[in-house]
Amino acid sequence: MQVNENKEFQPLIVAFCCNWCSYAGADLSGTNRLNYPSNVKIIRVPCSCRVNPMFILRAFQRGADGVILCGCHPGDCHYTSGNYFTRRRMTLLFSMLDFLGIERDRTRVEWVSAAEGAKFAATMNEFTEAVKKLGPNRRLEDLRCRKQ
Amino acid sequence: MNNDTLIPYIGVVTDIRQDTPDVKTFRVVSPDGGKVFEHMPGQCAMLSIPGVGEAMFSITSSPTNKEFMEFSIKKCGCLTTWLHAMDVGQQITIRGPYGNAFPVETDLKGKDLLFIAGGIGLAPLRSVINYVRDNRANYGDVQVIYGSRSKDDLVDYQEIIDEWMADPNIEVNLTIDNPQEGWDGHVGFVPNYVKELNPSTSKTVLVCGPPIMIKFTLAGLKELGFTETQVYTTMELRMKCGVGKCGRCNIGNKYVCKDGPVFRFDQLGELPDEY
Amino acid sequence: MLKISLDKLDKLFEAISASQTLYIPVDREDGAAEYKKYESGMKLSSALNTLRSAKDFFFPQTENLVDFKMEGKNIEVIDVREESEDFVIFGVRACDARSFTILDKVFLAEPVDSYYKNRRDHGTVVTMACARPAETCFCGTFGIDAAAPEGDAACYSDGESLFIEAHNEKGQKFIDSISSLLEEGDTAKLEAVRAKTREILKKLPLAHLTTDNFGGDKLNEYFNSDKWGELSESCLGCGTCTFVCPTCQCYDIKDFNTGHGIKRYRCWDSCMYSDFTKMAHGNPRLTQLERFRQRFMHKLVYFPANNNGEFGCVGCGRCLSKCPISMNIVKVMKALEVK
Amino acid sequence: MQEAMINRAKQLLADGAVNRVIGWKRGEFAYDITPAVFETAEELEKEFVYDDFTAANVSKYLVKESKKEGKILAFLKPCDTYSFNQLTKEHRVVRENVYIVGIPGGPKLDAEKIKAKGITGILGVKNENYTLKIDTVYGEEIMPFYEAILDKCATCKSKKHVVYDELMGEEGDVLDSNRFDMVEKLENMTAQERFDFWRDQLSKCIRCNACRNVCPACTCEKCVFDNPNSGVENKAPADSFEENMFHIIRAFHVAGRCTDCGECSRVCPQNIPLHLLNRKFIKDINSLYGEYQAGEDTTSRAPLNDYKQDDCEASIVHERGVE
Repeated sequence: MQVNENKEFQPLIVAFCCNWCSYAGADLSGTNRLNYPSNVKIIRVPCSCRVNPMFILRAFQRGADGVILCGCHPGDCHYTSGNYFTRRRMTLLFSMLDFLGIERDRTRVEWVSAAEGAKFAATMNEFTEAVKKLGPNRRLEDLRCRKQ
Repeated sequence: MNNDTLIPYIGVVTDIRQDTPDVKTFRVVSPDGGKVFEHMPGQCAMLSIPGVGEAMFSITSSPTNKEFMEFSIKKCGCLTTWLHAMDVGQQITIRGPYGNAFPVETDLKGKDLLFIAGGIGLAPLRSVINYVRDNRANYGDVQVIYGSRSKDDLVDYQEIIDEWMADPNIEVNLTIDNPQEGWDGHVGFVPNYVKELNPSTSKTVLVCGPPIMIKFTLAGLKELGFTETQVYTTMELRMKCGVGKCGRCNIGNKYVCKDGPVFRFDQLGELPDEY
Repeated sequence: MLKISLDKLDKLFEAISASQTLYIPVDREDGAAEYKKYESGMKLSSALNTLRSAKDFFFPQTENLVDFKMEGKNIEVIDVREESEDFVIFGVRACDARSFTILDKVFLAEPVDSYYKNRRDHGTVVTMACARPAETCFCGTFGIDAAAPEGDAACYSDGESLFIEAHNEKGQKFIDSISSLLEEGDTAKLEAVRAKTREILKKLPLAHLTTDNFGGDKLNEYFNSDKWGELSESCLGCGTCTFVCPTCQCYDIKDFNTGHGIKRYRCWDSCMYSDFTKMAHGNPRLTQLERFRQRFMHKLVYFPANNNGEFGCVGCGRCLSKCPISMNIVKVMKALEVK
Repeated sequence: MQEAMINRAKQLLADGAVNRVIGWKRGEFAYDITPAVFETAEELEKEFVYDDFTAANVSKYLVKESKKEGKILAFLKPCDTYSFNQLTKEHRVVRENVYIVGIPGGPKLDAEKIKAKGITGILGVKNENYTLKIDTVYGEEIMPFYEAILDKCATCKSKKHVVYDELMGEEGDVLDSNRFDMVEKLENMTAQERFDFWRDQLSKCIRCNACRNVCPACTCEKCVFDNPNSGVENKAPADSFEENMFHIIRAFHVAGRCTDCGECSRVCPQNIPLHLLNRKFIKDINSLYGEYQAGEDTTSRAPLNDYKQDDCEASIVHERGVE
């Protein structure tokens, strides 16, 4: 995202949402007319466990300023245990990104059920605000992909 | 700065012909009309869709065709699948011409010619055959032996029927691997058909096709009394630059893109068996 | 010969870098040397050779060849080439200097590679004679005299002063640009230093390695040698030897989709990689044996066959010290020679 | 030791217990040792070597070798046995086809460390009571043995062989190592400092793939980075992102499977401390999910193939450490 002199920096957020809970949660927040920032781009995945660490990195490469991964609450996974694996995987990945000096607040995992439309909207608002404070992603950006 | 061969030209696809279930022939012209560049029969060009891939293809149209170039391309990998899916009017990038050519103006001049092709192997030879037809006075007898898996897999079948077979100055022999309804021509593999036809050993042979066909055809020709110096073929290996610099298409010290793709069999014999 | 006192080297570097970009080898924290753009205060490394070769200046690991903009069915080709700035590479060793001659034979042959030529035209190579060759050095095998390097201009040190001499017009122009710092000097001591270096070169463990048994006419002799299996057995198929080699020039062309256009890159490639010759319908070099053989046959047989007997190796010794499993051209030469 | 190993290998060859031996072969110089397979007693006599420079981990070669006909004798150092065990666990080697002789390990020497001292023209290296006497073209040089050992040996985790058919020499113990010190040091830096540190290191990468190809845990038939259709193939590293990407994914893919053999850092031509990335994962796994040593056994579940219902949440990363 570019910083425009007149406009406040608007971060681009990529949200990976699991099909069964979080995506439905996002839907619910929509039908309930709850506001969340328009710069959150949702990518629907069959299960949070589908998200390969590479997806997270690619999102940053292609211009994301923050990446959030939403899945069913632990214990509620449609495939029984997918989100447990996600949790370990993402904990390690985020820790590694932090180790490499990439701001840790650009990444997050949040459990949002199909009934938590309000939580979805609140999470997105809060996360967007947090990323906005950090400014544009510079440490894990691919300069070639920056929009001219 | 001067033009660099690695910077391609734009070509526009003006016609797409479905030749066989997996071969299409693409007609390419420059955006301003006319050919993108001149070539000699047997030379190749690098075609690319940026972001998809770039690969070497032999130019199937004859240099005597002054309006356009044609490429017969078999669906095989990533790029060719993309090319097969595109529509007329699509622009592609093109650079070349690359490689040597069949020696149509030197060694082949005045000779009796025998073309042997299998499947998509007709692509590079079609350029020579049409070149020879357009300069018919310069060559002796011309015979074409072409075979494919089935009638439907014969590339440029319509042109063969309408033009080549109608041309009294050349002899065309077609064959398919297995009997098929609606086919009353010869059935059998190309190498065997060549032996059956027993062509005169005075002819110079240009052969192209799958490696296994080339191998058996060459053996058959030797049985008939042909020598390796009489037989030409054209090769293909992975290429990136097209000008002998990127270093991958070599057989021994010869680069297929620059020193080839046309080789005479006695020249190939001196090179290591790594193709 | 013109000279400058060694303690005035920084003045010399300041003077050069005032008019054009200067690159000198400097020591890194881990003890290795690498070329860096000169900035005030940098010290010239005394290391024998830089970890990466100097070929990067003319043939960088990755370079943007051309850009494309795709719109509907249309493609726009954008030429991204820019005239290179003038630059000087200082302190190139004799082996690396010779490698440029070898790269020239590839890239300046028709059709000329304009990317390479552009940088070659604008770069001045100032070499530095070696005083302390290492055990891995075998430049002598390829007729290179480490005490008298090639290049546009050459430098020699006698321990007190740095002597500079031009080898061609470009070198002369370089010396003219710094002539105010130079003075005429007596080379008697320098000759003694050189003679000593040559003595050491003769004593190096690889001094007796010769190319007598190699060359363009040896194709059939070596191609089917039964040694290749044994030699390539431990090869990891990585590209370390290729990438530290000053003469390896194979490249790949890769497209990158930026989301708003396509950038086409040229990047170093290695014949040791499994996908080097892979095509949609097969691969002529299926196992590591063939890939390994290709690299060494190219340097010892194919290259001389195409270039009047010049070998594709300069004996810099980088592959000897960098190969993860210590398999290298010297071992290959020695193994093949044994009849 | 070398003599005893050659004799034992000859014996096993003669008995027909094995038909090949994998070990190390003498080089041109004191230090350039190549892993090699020997088939006859004569070859062993002539070229087999085991000394201070035989650091290469030969276990990865066994992926291929163990699938060939007959049994192969492998001399494995303690760290190599962990790699071998991990490969067995992942069904990458045929255990029955390998006869393992456990041999004492390092510390092994790093020729680069000797050269970094400015010592050049090395003709021979002798270890006399932990002082290296280095014979060079320029005369004899001396340096302490421990200043020239490989980084991976300086932080050795274990002298114990976790798998073997027979053992030569004494069995060692798992060590109380200081291997996480550097990781901890980095963790205690600020994010900016860490970023600068890694940018400095990773920007040296020349994408030679040596770290990947030498790694005993990297045994995929086709690597995602070699697959042009994967969308992440980055042979032309034109942007710093691609360096980060390659190294994060490389380390992540071996997370929970990396035995910390240290080969990646040993072979890196640019001396990038790649093992620190692997160790960061190991350290995190140990502290978050309980102590785990990959390769210690062949039955336990790998941490990333396992979970507990009460595992910590990913937010733990945000709650701890230095910003």
